[in-house]
Amino acid sequence: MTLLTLLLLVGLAVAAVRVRDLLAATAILGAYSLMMAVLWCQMNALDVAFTEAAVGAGISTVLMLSALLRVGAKEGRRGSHILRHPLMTMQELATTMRRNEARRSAWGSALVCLLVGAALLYGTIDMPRVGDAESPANTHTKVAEHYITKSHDEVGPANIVTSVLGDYRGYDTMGETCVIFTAALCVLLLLRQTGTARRRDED
Amino acid sequence: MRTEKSPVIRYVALRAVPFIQLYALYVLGHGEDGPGGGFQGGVIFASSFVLMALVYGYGTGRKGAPEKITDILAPAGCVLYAGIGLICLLMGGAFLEYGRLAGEGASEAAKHSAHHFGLIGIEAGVMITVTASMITLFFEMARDAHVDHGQDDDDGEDDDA
Amino acid sequence: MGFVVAWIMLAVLWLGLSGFTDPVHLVFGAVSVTLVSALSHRHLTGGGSVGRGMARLLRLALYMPWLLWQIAAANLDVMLRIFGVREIDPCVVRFKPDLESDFGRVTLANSITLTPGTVTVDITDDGEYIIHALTREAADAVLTRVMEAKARSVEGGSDA
Amino acid sequence: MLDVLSHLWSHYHYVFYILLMLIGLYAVLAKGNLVKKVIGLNVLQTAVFLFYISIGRKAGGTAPVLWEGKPETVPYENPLPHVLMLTAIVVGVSITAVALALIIRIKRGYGTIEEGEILALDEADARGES
Amino acid sequence: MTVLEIIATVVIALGALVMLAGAAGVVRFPDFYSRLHAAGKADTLGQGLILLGLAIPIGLSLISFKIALIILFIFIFNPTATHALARGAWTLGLKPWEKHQGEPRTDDEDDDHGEEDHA
Amino acid sequence: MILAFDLLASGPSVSIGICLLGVLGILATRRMPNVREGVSLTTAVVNFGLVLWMYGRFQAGETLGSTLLEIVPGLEIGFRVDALGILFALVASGLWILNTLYSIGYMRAHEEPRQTRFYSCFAIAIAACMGAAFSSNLFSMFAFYELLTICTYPLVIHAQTDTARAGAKRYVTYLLGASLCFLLPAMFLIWQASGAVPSLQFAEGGLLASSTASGFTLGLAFLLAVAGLAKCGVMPLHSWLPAAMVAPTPVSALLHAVAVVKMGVFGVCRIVFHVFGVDLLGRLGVADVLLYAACFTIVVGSLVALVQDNLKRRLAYSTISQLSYILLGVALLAPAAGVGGVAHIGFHAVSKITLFFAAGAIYVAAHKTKVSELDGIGRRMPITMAAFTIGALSMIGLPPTAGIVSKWWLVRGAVEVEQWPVLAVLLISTLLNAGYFLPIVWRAFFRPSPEGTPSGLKEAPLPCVIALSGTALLTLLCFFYPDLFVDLAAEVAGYEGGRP
Amino acid sequence: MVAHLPVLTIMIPLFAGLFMPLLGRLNRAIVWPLAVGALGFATFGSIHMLVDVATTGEAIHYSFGGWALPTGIGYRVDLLNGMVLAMIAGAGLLTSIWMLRPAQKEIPDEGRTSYYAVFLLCCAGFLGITITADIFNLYVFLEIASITSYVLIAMGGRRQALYAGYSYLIVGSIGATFILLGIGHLYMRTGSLGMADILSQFQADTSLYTLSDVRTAFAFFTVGLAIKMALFPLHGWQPSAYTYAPSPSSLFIASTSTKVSAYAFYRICFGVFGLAFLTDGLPEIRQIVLVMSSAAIVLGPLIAIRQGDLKRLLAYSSVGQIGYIMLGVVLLNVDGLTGGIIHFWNHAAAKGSLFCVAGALVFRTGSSRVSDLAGMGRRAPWTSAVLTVAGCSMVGVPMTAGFLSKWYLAAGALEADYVFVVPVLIASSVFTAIYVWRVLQLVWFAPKDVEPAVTSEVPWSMRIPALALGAACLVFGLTPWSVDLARSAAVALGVGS
Amino acid sequence: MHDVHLLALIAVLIGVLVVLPRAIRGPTLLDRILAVNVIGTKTIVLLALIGFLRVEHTIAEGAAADDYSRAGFFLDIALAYALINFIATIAVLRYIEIRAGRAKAREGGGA
Repeated sequence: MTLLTLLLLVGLAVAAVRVRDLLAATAILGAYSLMMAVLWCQMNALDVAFTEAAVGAGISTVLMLSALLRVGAKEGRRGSHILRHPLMTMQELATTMRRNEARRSAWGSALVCLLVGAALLYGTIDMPRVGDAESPANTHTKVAEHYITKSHDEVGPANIVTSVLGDYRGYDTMGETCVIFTAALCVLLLLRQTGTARRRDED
Repeated sequence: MRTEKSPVIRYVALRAVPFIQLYALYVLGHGEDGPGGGFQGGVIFASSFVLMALVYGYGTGRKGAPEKITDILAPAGCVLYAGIGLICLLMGGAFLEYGRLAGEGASEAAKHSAHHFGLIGIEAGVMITVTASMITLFFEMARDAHVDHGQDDDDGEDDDA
Repeated sequence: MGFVVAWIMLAVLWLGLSGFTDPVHLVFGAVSVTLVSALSHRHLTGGGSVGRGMARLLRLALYMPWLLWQIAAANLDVMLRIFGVREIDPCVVRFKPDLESDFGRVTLANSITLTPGTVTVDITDDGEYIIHALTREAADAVLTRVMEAKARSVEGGSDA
Repeated sequence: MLDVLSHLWSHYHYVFYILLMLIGLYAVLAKGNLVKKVIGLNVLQTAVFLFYISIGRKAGGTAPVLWEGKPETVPYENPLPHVLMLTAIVVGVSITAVALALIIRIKRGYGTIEEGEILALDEADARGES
Repeated sequence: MTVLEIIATVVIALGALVMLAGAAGVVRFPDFYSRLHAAGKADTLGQGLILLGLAIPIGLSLISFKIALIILFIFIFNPTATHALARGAWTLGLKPWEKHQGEPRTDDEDDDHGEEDHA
Repeated sequence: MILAFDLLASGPSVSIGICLLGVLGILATRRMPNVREGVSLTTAVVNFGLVLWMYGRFQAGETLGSTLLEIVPGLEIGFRVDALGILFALVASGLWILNTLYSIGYMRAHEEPRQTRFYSCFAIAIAACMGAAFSSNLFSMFAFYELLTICTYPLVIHAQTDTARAGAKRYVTYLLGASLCFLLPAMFLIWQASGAVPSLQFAEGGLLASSTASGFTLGLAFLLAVAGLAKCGVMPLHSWLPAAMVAPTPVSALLHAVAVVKMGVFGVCRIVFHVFGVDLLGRLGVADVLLYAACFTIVVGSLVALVQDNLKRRLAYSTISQLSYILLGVALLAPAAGVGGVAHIGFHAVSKITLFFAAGAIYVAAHKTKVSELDGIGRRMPITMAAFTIGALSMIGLPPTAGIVSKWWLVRGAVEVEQWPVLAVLLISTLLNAGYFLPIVWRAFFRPSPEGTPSGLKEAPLPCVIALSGTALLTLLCFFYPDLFVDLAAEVAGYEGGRP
Repeated sequence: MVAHLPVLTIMIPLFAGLFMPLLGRLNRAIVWPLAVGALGFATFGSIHMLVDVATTGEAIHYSFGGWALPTGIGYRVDLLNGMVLAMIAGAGLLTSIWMLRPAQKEIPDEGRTSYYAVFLLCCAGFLGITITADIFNLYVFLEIASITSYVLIAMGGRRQALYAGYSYLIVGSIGATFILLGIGHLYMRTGSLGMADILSQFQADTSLYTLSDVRTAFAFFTVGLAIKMALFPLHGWQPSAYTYAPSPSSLFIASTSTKVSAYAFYRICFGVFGLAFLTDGLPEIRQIVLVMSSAAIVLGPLIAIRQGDLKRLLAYSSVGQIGYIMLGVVLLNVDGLTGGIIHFWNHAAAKGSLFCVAGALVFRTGSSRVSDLAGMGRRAPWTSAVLTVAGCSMVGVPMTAGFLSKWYLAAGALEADYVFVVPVLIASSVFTAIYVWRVLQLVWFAPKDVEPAVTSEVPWSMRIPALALGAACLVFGLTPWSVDLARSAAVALGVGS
Repeated sequence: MHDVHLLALIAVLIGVLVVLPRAIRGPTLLDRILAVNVIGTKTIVLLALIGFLRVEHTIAEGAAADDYSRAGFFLDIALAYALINFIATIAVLRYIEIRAGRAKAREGGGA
């Protein structure tokens, strides 16, 4: 069951990445988020599912759509240039590499991805199985165990996630709130402008 | 953005808005008993305004959540959160030590309810910030997108065909 | 008045959702319901008279079983077509129902959409319905205006 | 070989998170469209969420909401990864929002959101200045 | 199994069947509008049935109230969404396929031009 | 930060302080040229007086010096007065007076721009010299050595023409590059090799005398250090010197006679005597490399000088070759040769400054820069050319001038250690020196002036003349009373034998 | 209240950042004093804590909500991060003073309040990264700092700034995701997020070091942080970001941001994985970082030589400078670490002053072309003097701060038998000397006929911070206390001498 | 009931799987959005089913057989999905409409 969901997720992820119409890609990304949330539910991570649904499928999609309206929704066929950066010092190289850039960036990225994937796969060798209740993460007496056994007496709420979120790790949550406020502030700074700033942009 | 023409969508969306808002508050209020909390509630609450803007146009949507108010509320939520932390600190405890809200040397039960109120307070803070921020994010993103059909503005989709 | 009605409706909804009856939750619920009612009771009642709204809901409840039956029956038809037992022959028809309120229009449009075989594609500014039907029969069924009549009865008069 | 396969099978959550992560990473690195990169970034981040949630799994567990009358054999899931991922999701949406705002400005400034074209314009600028 | 559970089983099975049929329709039908038929309502009905099937054995409780609420929402939102989709297609100028017009549009891979054709 | 205010202990710091005060004074009075130059001159005189006073105390056997500030343990700015230091300080501060005097005349005559910058950099340069001279450890010396490079750069680039910029570029590239690439790592190696508690303190008999580091490391350190001291102009790191000839003549004098190149050879002496120690170098055998380089430089430098037509360039190559006498003396590792080498610091300074003053005076008065244009000039500028002749004789090593004294000590040293090839080199170079100096004198005095020489041509401005006669006089005096330098040099080189 | 200094030091700038949009709405004039005041307090707080730690010799601990550490989140101030805190807060304070005028010029009016707020949040983020004792909290503050940095950079007037900010965002997010992965792997293995707790688990059982997930965790931390700190092959985002950012942003970000990430790497190495991981657990990682940092040290300044834009030149030089800091970790002995640690301060002071000068150039001419520096010495002697001192410090001229770091690094390198590092350091000094000299020559010895583009000295509000930073270059180079602090910090990290 | 719910869940998942190619291949934008919408609505049911399955699992482990309250958590989420999915669909379509309107306007202006 979980496996089926995971397969679906991979399918949707591929779709979101491959589809050239960005509007559709965004919509698919929304579906991907929903499916992800289903997976969270399967894994009993209710709060995460809730958030993922509200954010991934809701706000994130709407924001992306709004942005798409302003930037156009077609993806070009040219490649990326992120991987060019180590050589960016040599302008000449850059110009020669302009040819076949899509294919080159595809191969380069694939290589990087393979490297990262290999590293991560290597990392799984000694990992505890998924669902192992005896894994270190699940048995740490001062962390996971503490939250489960003591949160009711120490904090109160039935939802342990809320206790941890709001109290044990309340400071993280404050940081998180600041992050979202920061994002709003940053977007304000970037987008709420009068004519002068806009004209400067268009020069 | 001009108003949606189809009465079906208009009608349904309009009736849905209060339900969404109430649901958001429900999510906030029951974050302690089940999934949910300030963040989820905030996002859902904000999405009701998004829906309004989508269906009734940018201006109408913004009227429901005016710039002035969201601009103030967004930091206010954070300030509420951090303020609770500071109050704990001023009461002699550590930052965010809700138990101290009951005062020094309070009984266990009092501390317990202090924790409870602390949690509600910060969840409310989170919700306020998230709602206001999400509304801000959406309306700022959508600002120029919502011009009338007829107008061919420069921000639009370029000749990418 | 609208505020009170909205408040009551939302309060019922809240109690149904929440299920907690301890003071903290109730107080929070009251606050929430009040807040939402204050913010958007107009959305809920649409500015119309409260009494008619109630009546409409009641009539809608009566209308539902019929609609459900329609849906079930027509679904079978579409399923058969999906699996290729029967042919499909899509077409577009237009008609202009004689409805006075948005409520009625919405009821009709959604009913049409829910009934398999037909989808309300558009409602033009002057109230003309454009309907896409999967089969000629379905289109004809819409054009017989049985549903329109039902919708009108649910509507029970204009908004104004 | 069999070892490897059985290992992969027993850790298939992890295999899938790696797969998703690579899809996202590939999109970020290889796609020239700025919005597509953001989409890739989202996929990348959710893949990491999957990893975290998998860490906290307990076979046959139940959601970490306290439950009176819970049978002894049903453990609560580890709540900590959930908490962490809530934070990470928020961070993710914030980054998405800022990225989109930047893209909107870039489009306004350059008239395009394709990386190749932007760089070409930059280079033209640089030539014009020198 | 109690009687209620048997009824529930039947209802859920029906719902699942309807949903599967709807999914098949989305794949099999030749054009957007007809797919909309399959998706829009087979799904609505199927979902309604499955949810109903879930609620039946429980009887009246908060859970079934929530299920009812969800069903209600589905029955309001789904047709509206379907209508919105249809309307979107109509506004874009997507022409419905008609039986006598000839072959349905082929699923051409090159979707870059897909949309301009309708615009 | 430890600041010692005991005047006795902090004599060297005060000396530097005076120079820096002078800089401030010069900057403050930049709108009043006369006052500014007065300040400049006063500073020079006061500073020289202080150095003399310190010399007196030193001779009386007192130890002067202090640690000015300790950056980290082992790296400190500290001073101490010793024989080598006081010798260099005497040369530098003494000649600075004359050089300042000369500059006043020269700069005024030329109506040069940016004179304030000129004088302040001049003063900083001398402060750097003082600092380096009295440094009690390698780090301080290095610091002041760098400071000197940096503050003379504005002097070299003074004209800010393209040639000046190119010359200055070469100047700074060579000096800064060499010290960064070689001296700094050398210093670092020395620090590491100096023992369990790393130190850079100079010591009689050598800081590294008891080092346990490997021979390779020490040898490498020595070679790097010598290469790093590119100011000493040994080939192949010499080409900055002719390039820096674009500077105004007082600067050239400063570079060649007083400060810069002397700082280089002074550094080599420090390295040889007080860092490595003669014994250790003898064991290592790396000094031979320096010896050969010096021999090579002496001969080749002279040969190149022979074909130069530009007077200042000819003098520059002469400097290159003459400096190598000093290195030669040091590298022979024989006490007597060491005396010759170290004493030559002083003797060469007075002689070479005379020559430069003369060249500058000719330029000021006659606007002539080429050797071939000097026909008959001796008759018009007799004092200048007389001084020039004295300087030239000293360079060649003929009595009654200073040059012969040091050369004599060198020869003695070479004989002592039986380095016959060195003797040959000395002989050849003497001949070559004669070959490129005497024709100038001959031209000046015994060839008729070319047609069309302006009849008004006479001596340079008075300050110039005073300065150059002063230095010429000093050159002569040093022949008759060489003890001042020779005694100090003997103390440095550890020479205990009798006098010639 | 002193007991609460750790949290107040972070919270006051954060609070100021939160309040600023509210107060700025009432009165725009209050914005600047508020920023200066908040950062002044942070500076005071961090220095107070540093002095405290240095005199008592014990780290300050603070736990939030009164929860013991692995259960809750905590702060920890020791010598090393006390130094970094003081550096960030000090740089923030000076930047906030400095930016009064440039912000008026470069940031559009209606966005300025928000700009200040974002700036303060960025400071708070950096401070939070540095002080925290919880790895996930580190991530959260890293993101606050990153998001704000992206925008601070993108606020540059030219469109290139937007793209630079965007590239940084993408690359930085990948880096942050990698860090998150690293945290996840660690959490999986140890079940804890408290740094001290994880460290004690590793110390209790060093066989953990051989596990593949622990190694992967370290690898991802390394790559993620290397991206954030722009270590050599991963520095691609940096030059454009520094070049096109508005001057106040580039001043602050250049003097702190990469170093905060470098500090995070120190903390991960010594405070989370433990020293033994580097010496015994996975010694190969040292080789890799050694190669990366050596390459950075040589290539950064080498590339900088060719740049025609002052800010870009400085950016490439930063690439090299971060290599010095990372070298300290590689060498793993007291001398090397001392060199690395004092370089946090030294580089902040030198790069800060240089960016002050670049900012002054932009302030006066509107662009940052190196050629516009010609003749600045005559018209703006103070600024030029700062440039000279800071340039010398970059080169490593004795008596300036830069010299000491190099000296100790070289000593450490010899001690660790990485002899080739010494020529690497020398080569880098030479390359640095070349570009610094090129700049200085233009400033002081421009050809006569060049009319200086910088017509006059900058206002005092810009001059004082620049002079303070320039003076810091000298003070750090002349006084032993910064080295003493760094050495104590290095010893406290537990490396053998 | 557990098996019935599980089978239903698998059926719904297969339904999603069947629709997936539409999302990937289109051919038109609207087809994709349709597919996405279908997936979204199916998710609601999926969630409800998962909730019930979870509860039934704990019942099998010995929990009280009538304690379905924990399914309510899942239903809460499902309800949120219903709302969010609706908003998202409306949003997509509104934007398509705006885009089409712009394209039309441009054509009109251009011609």
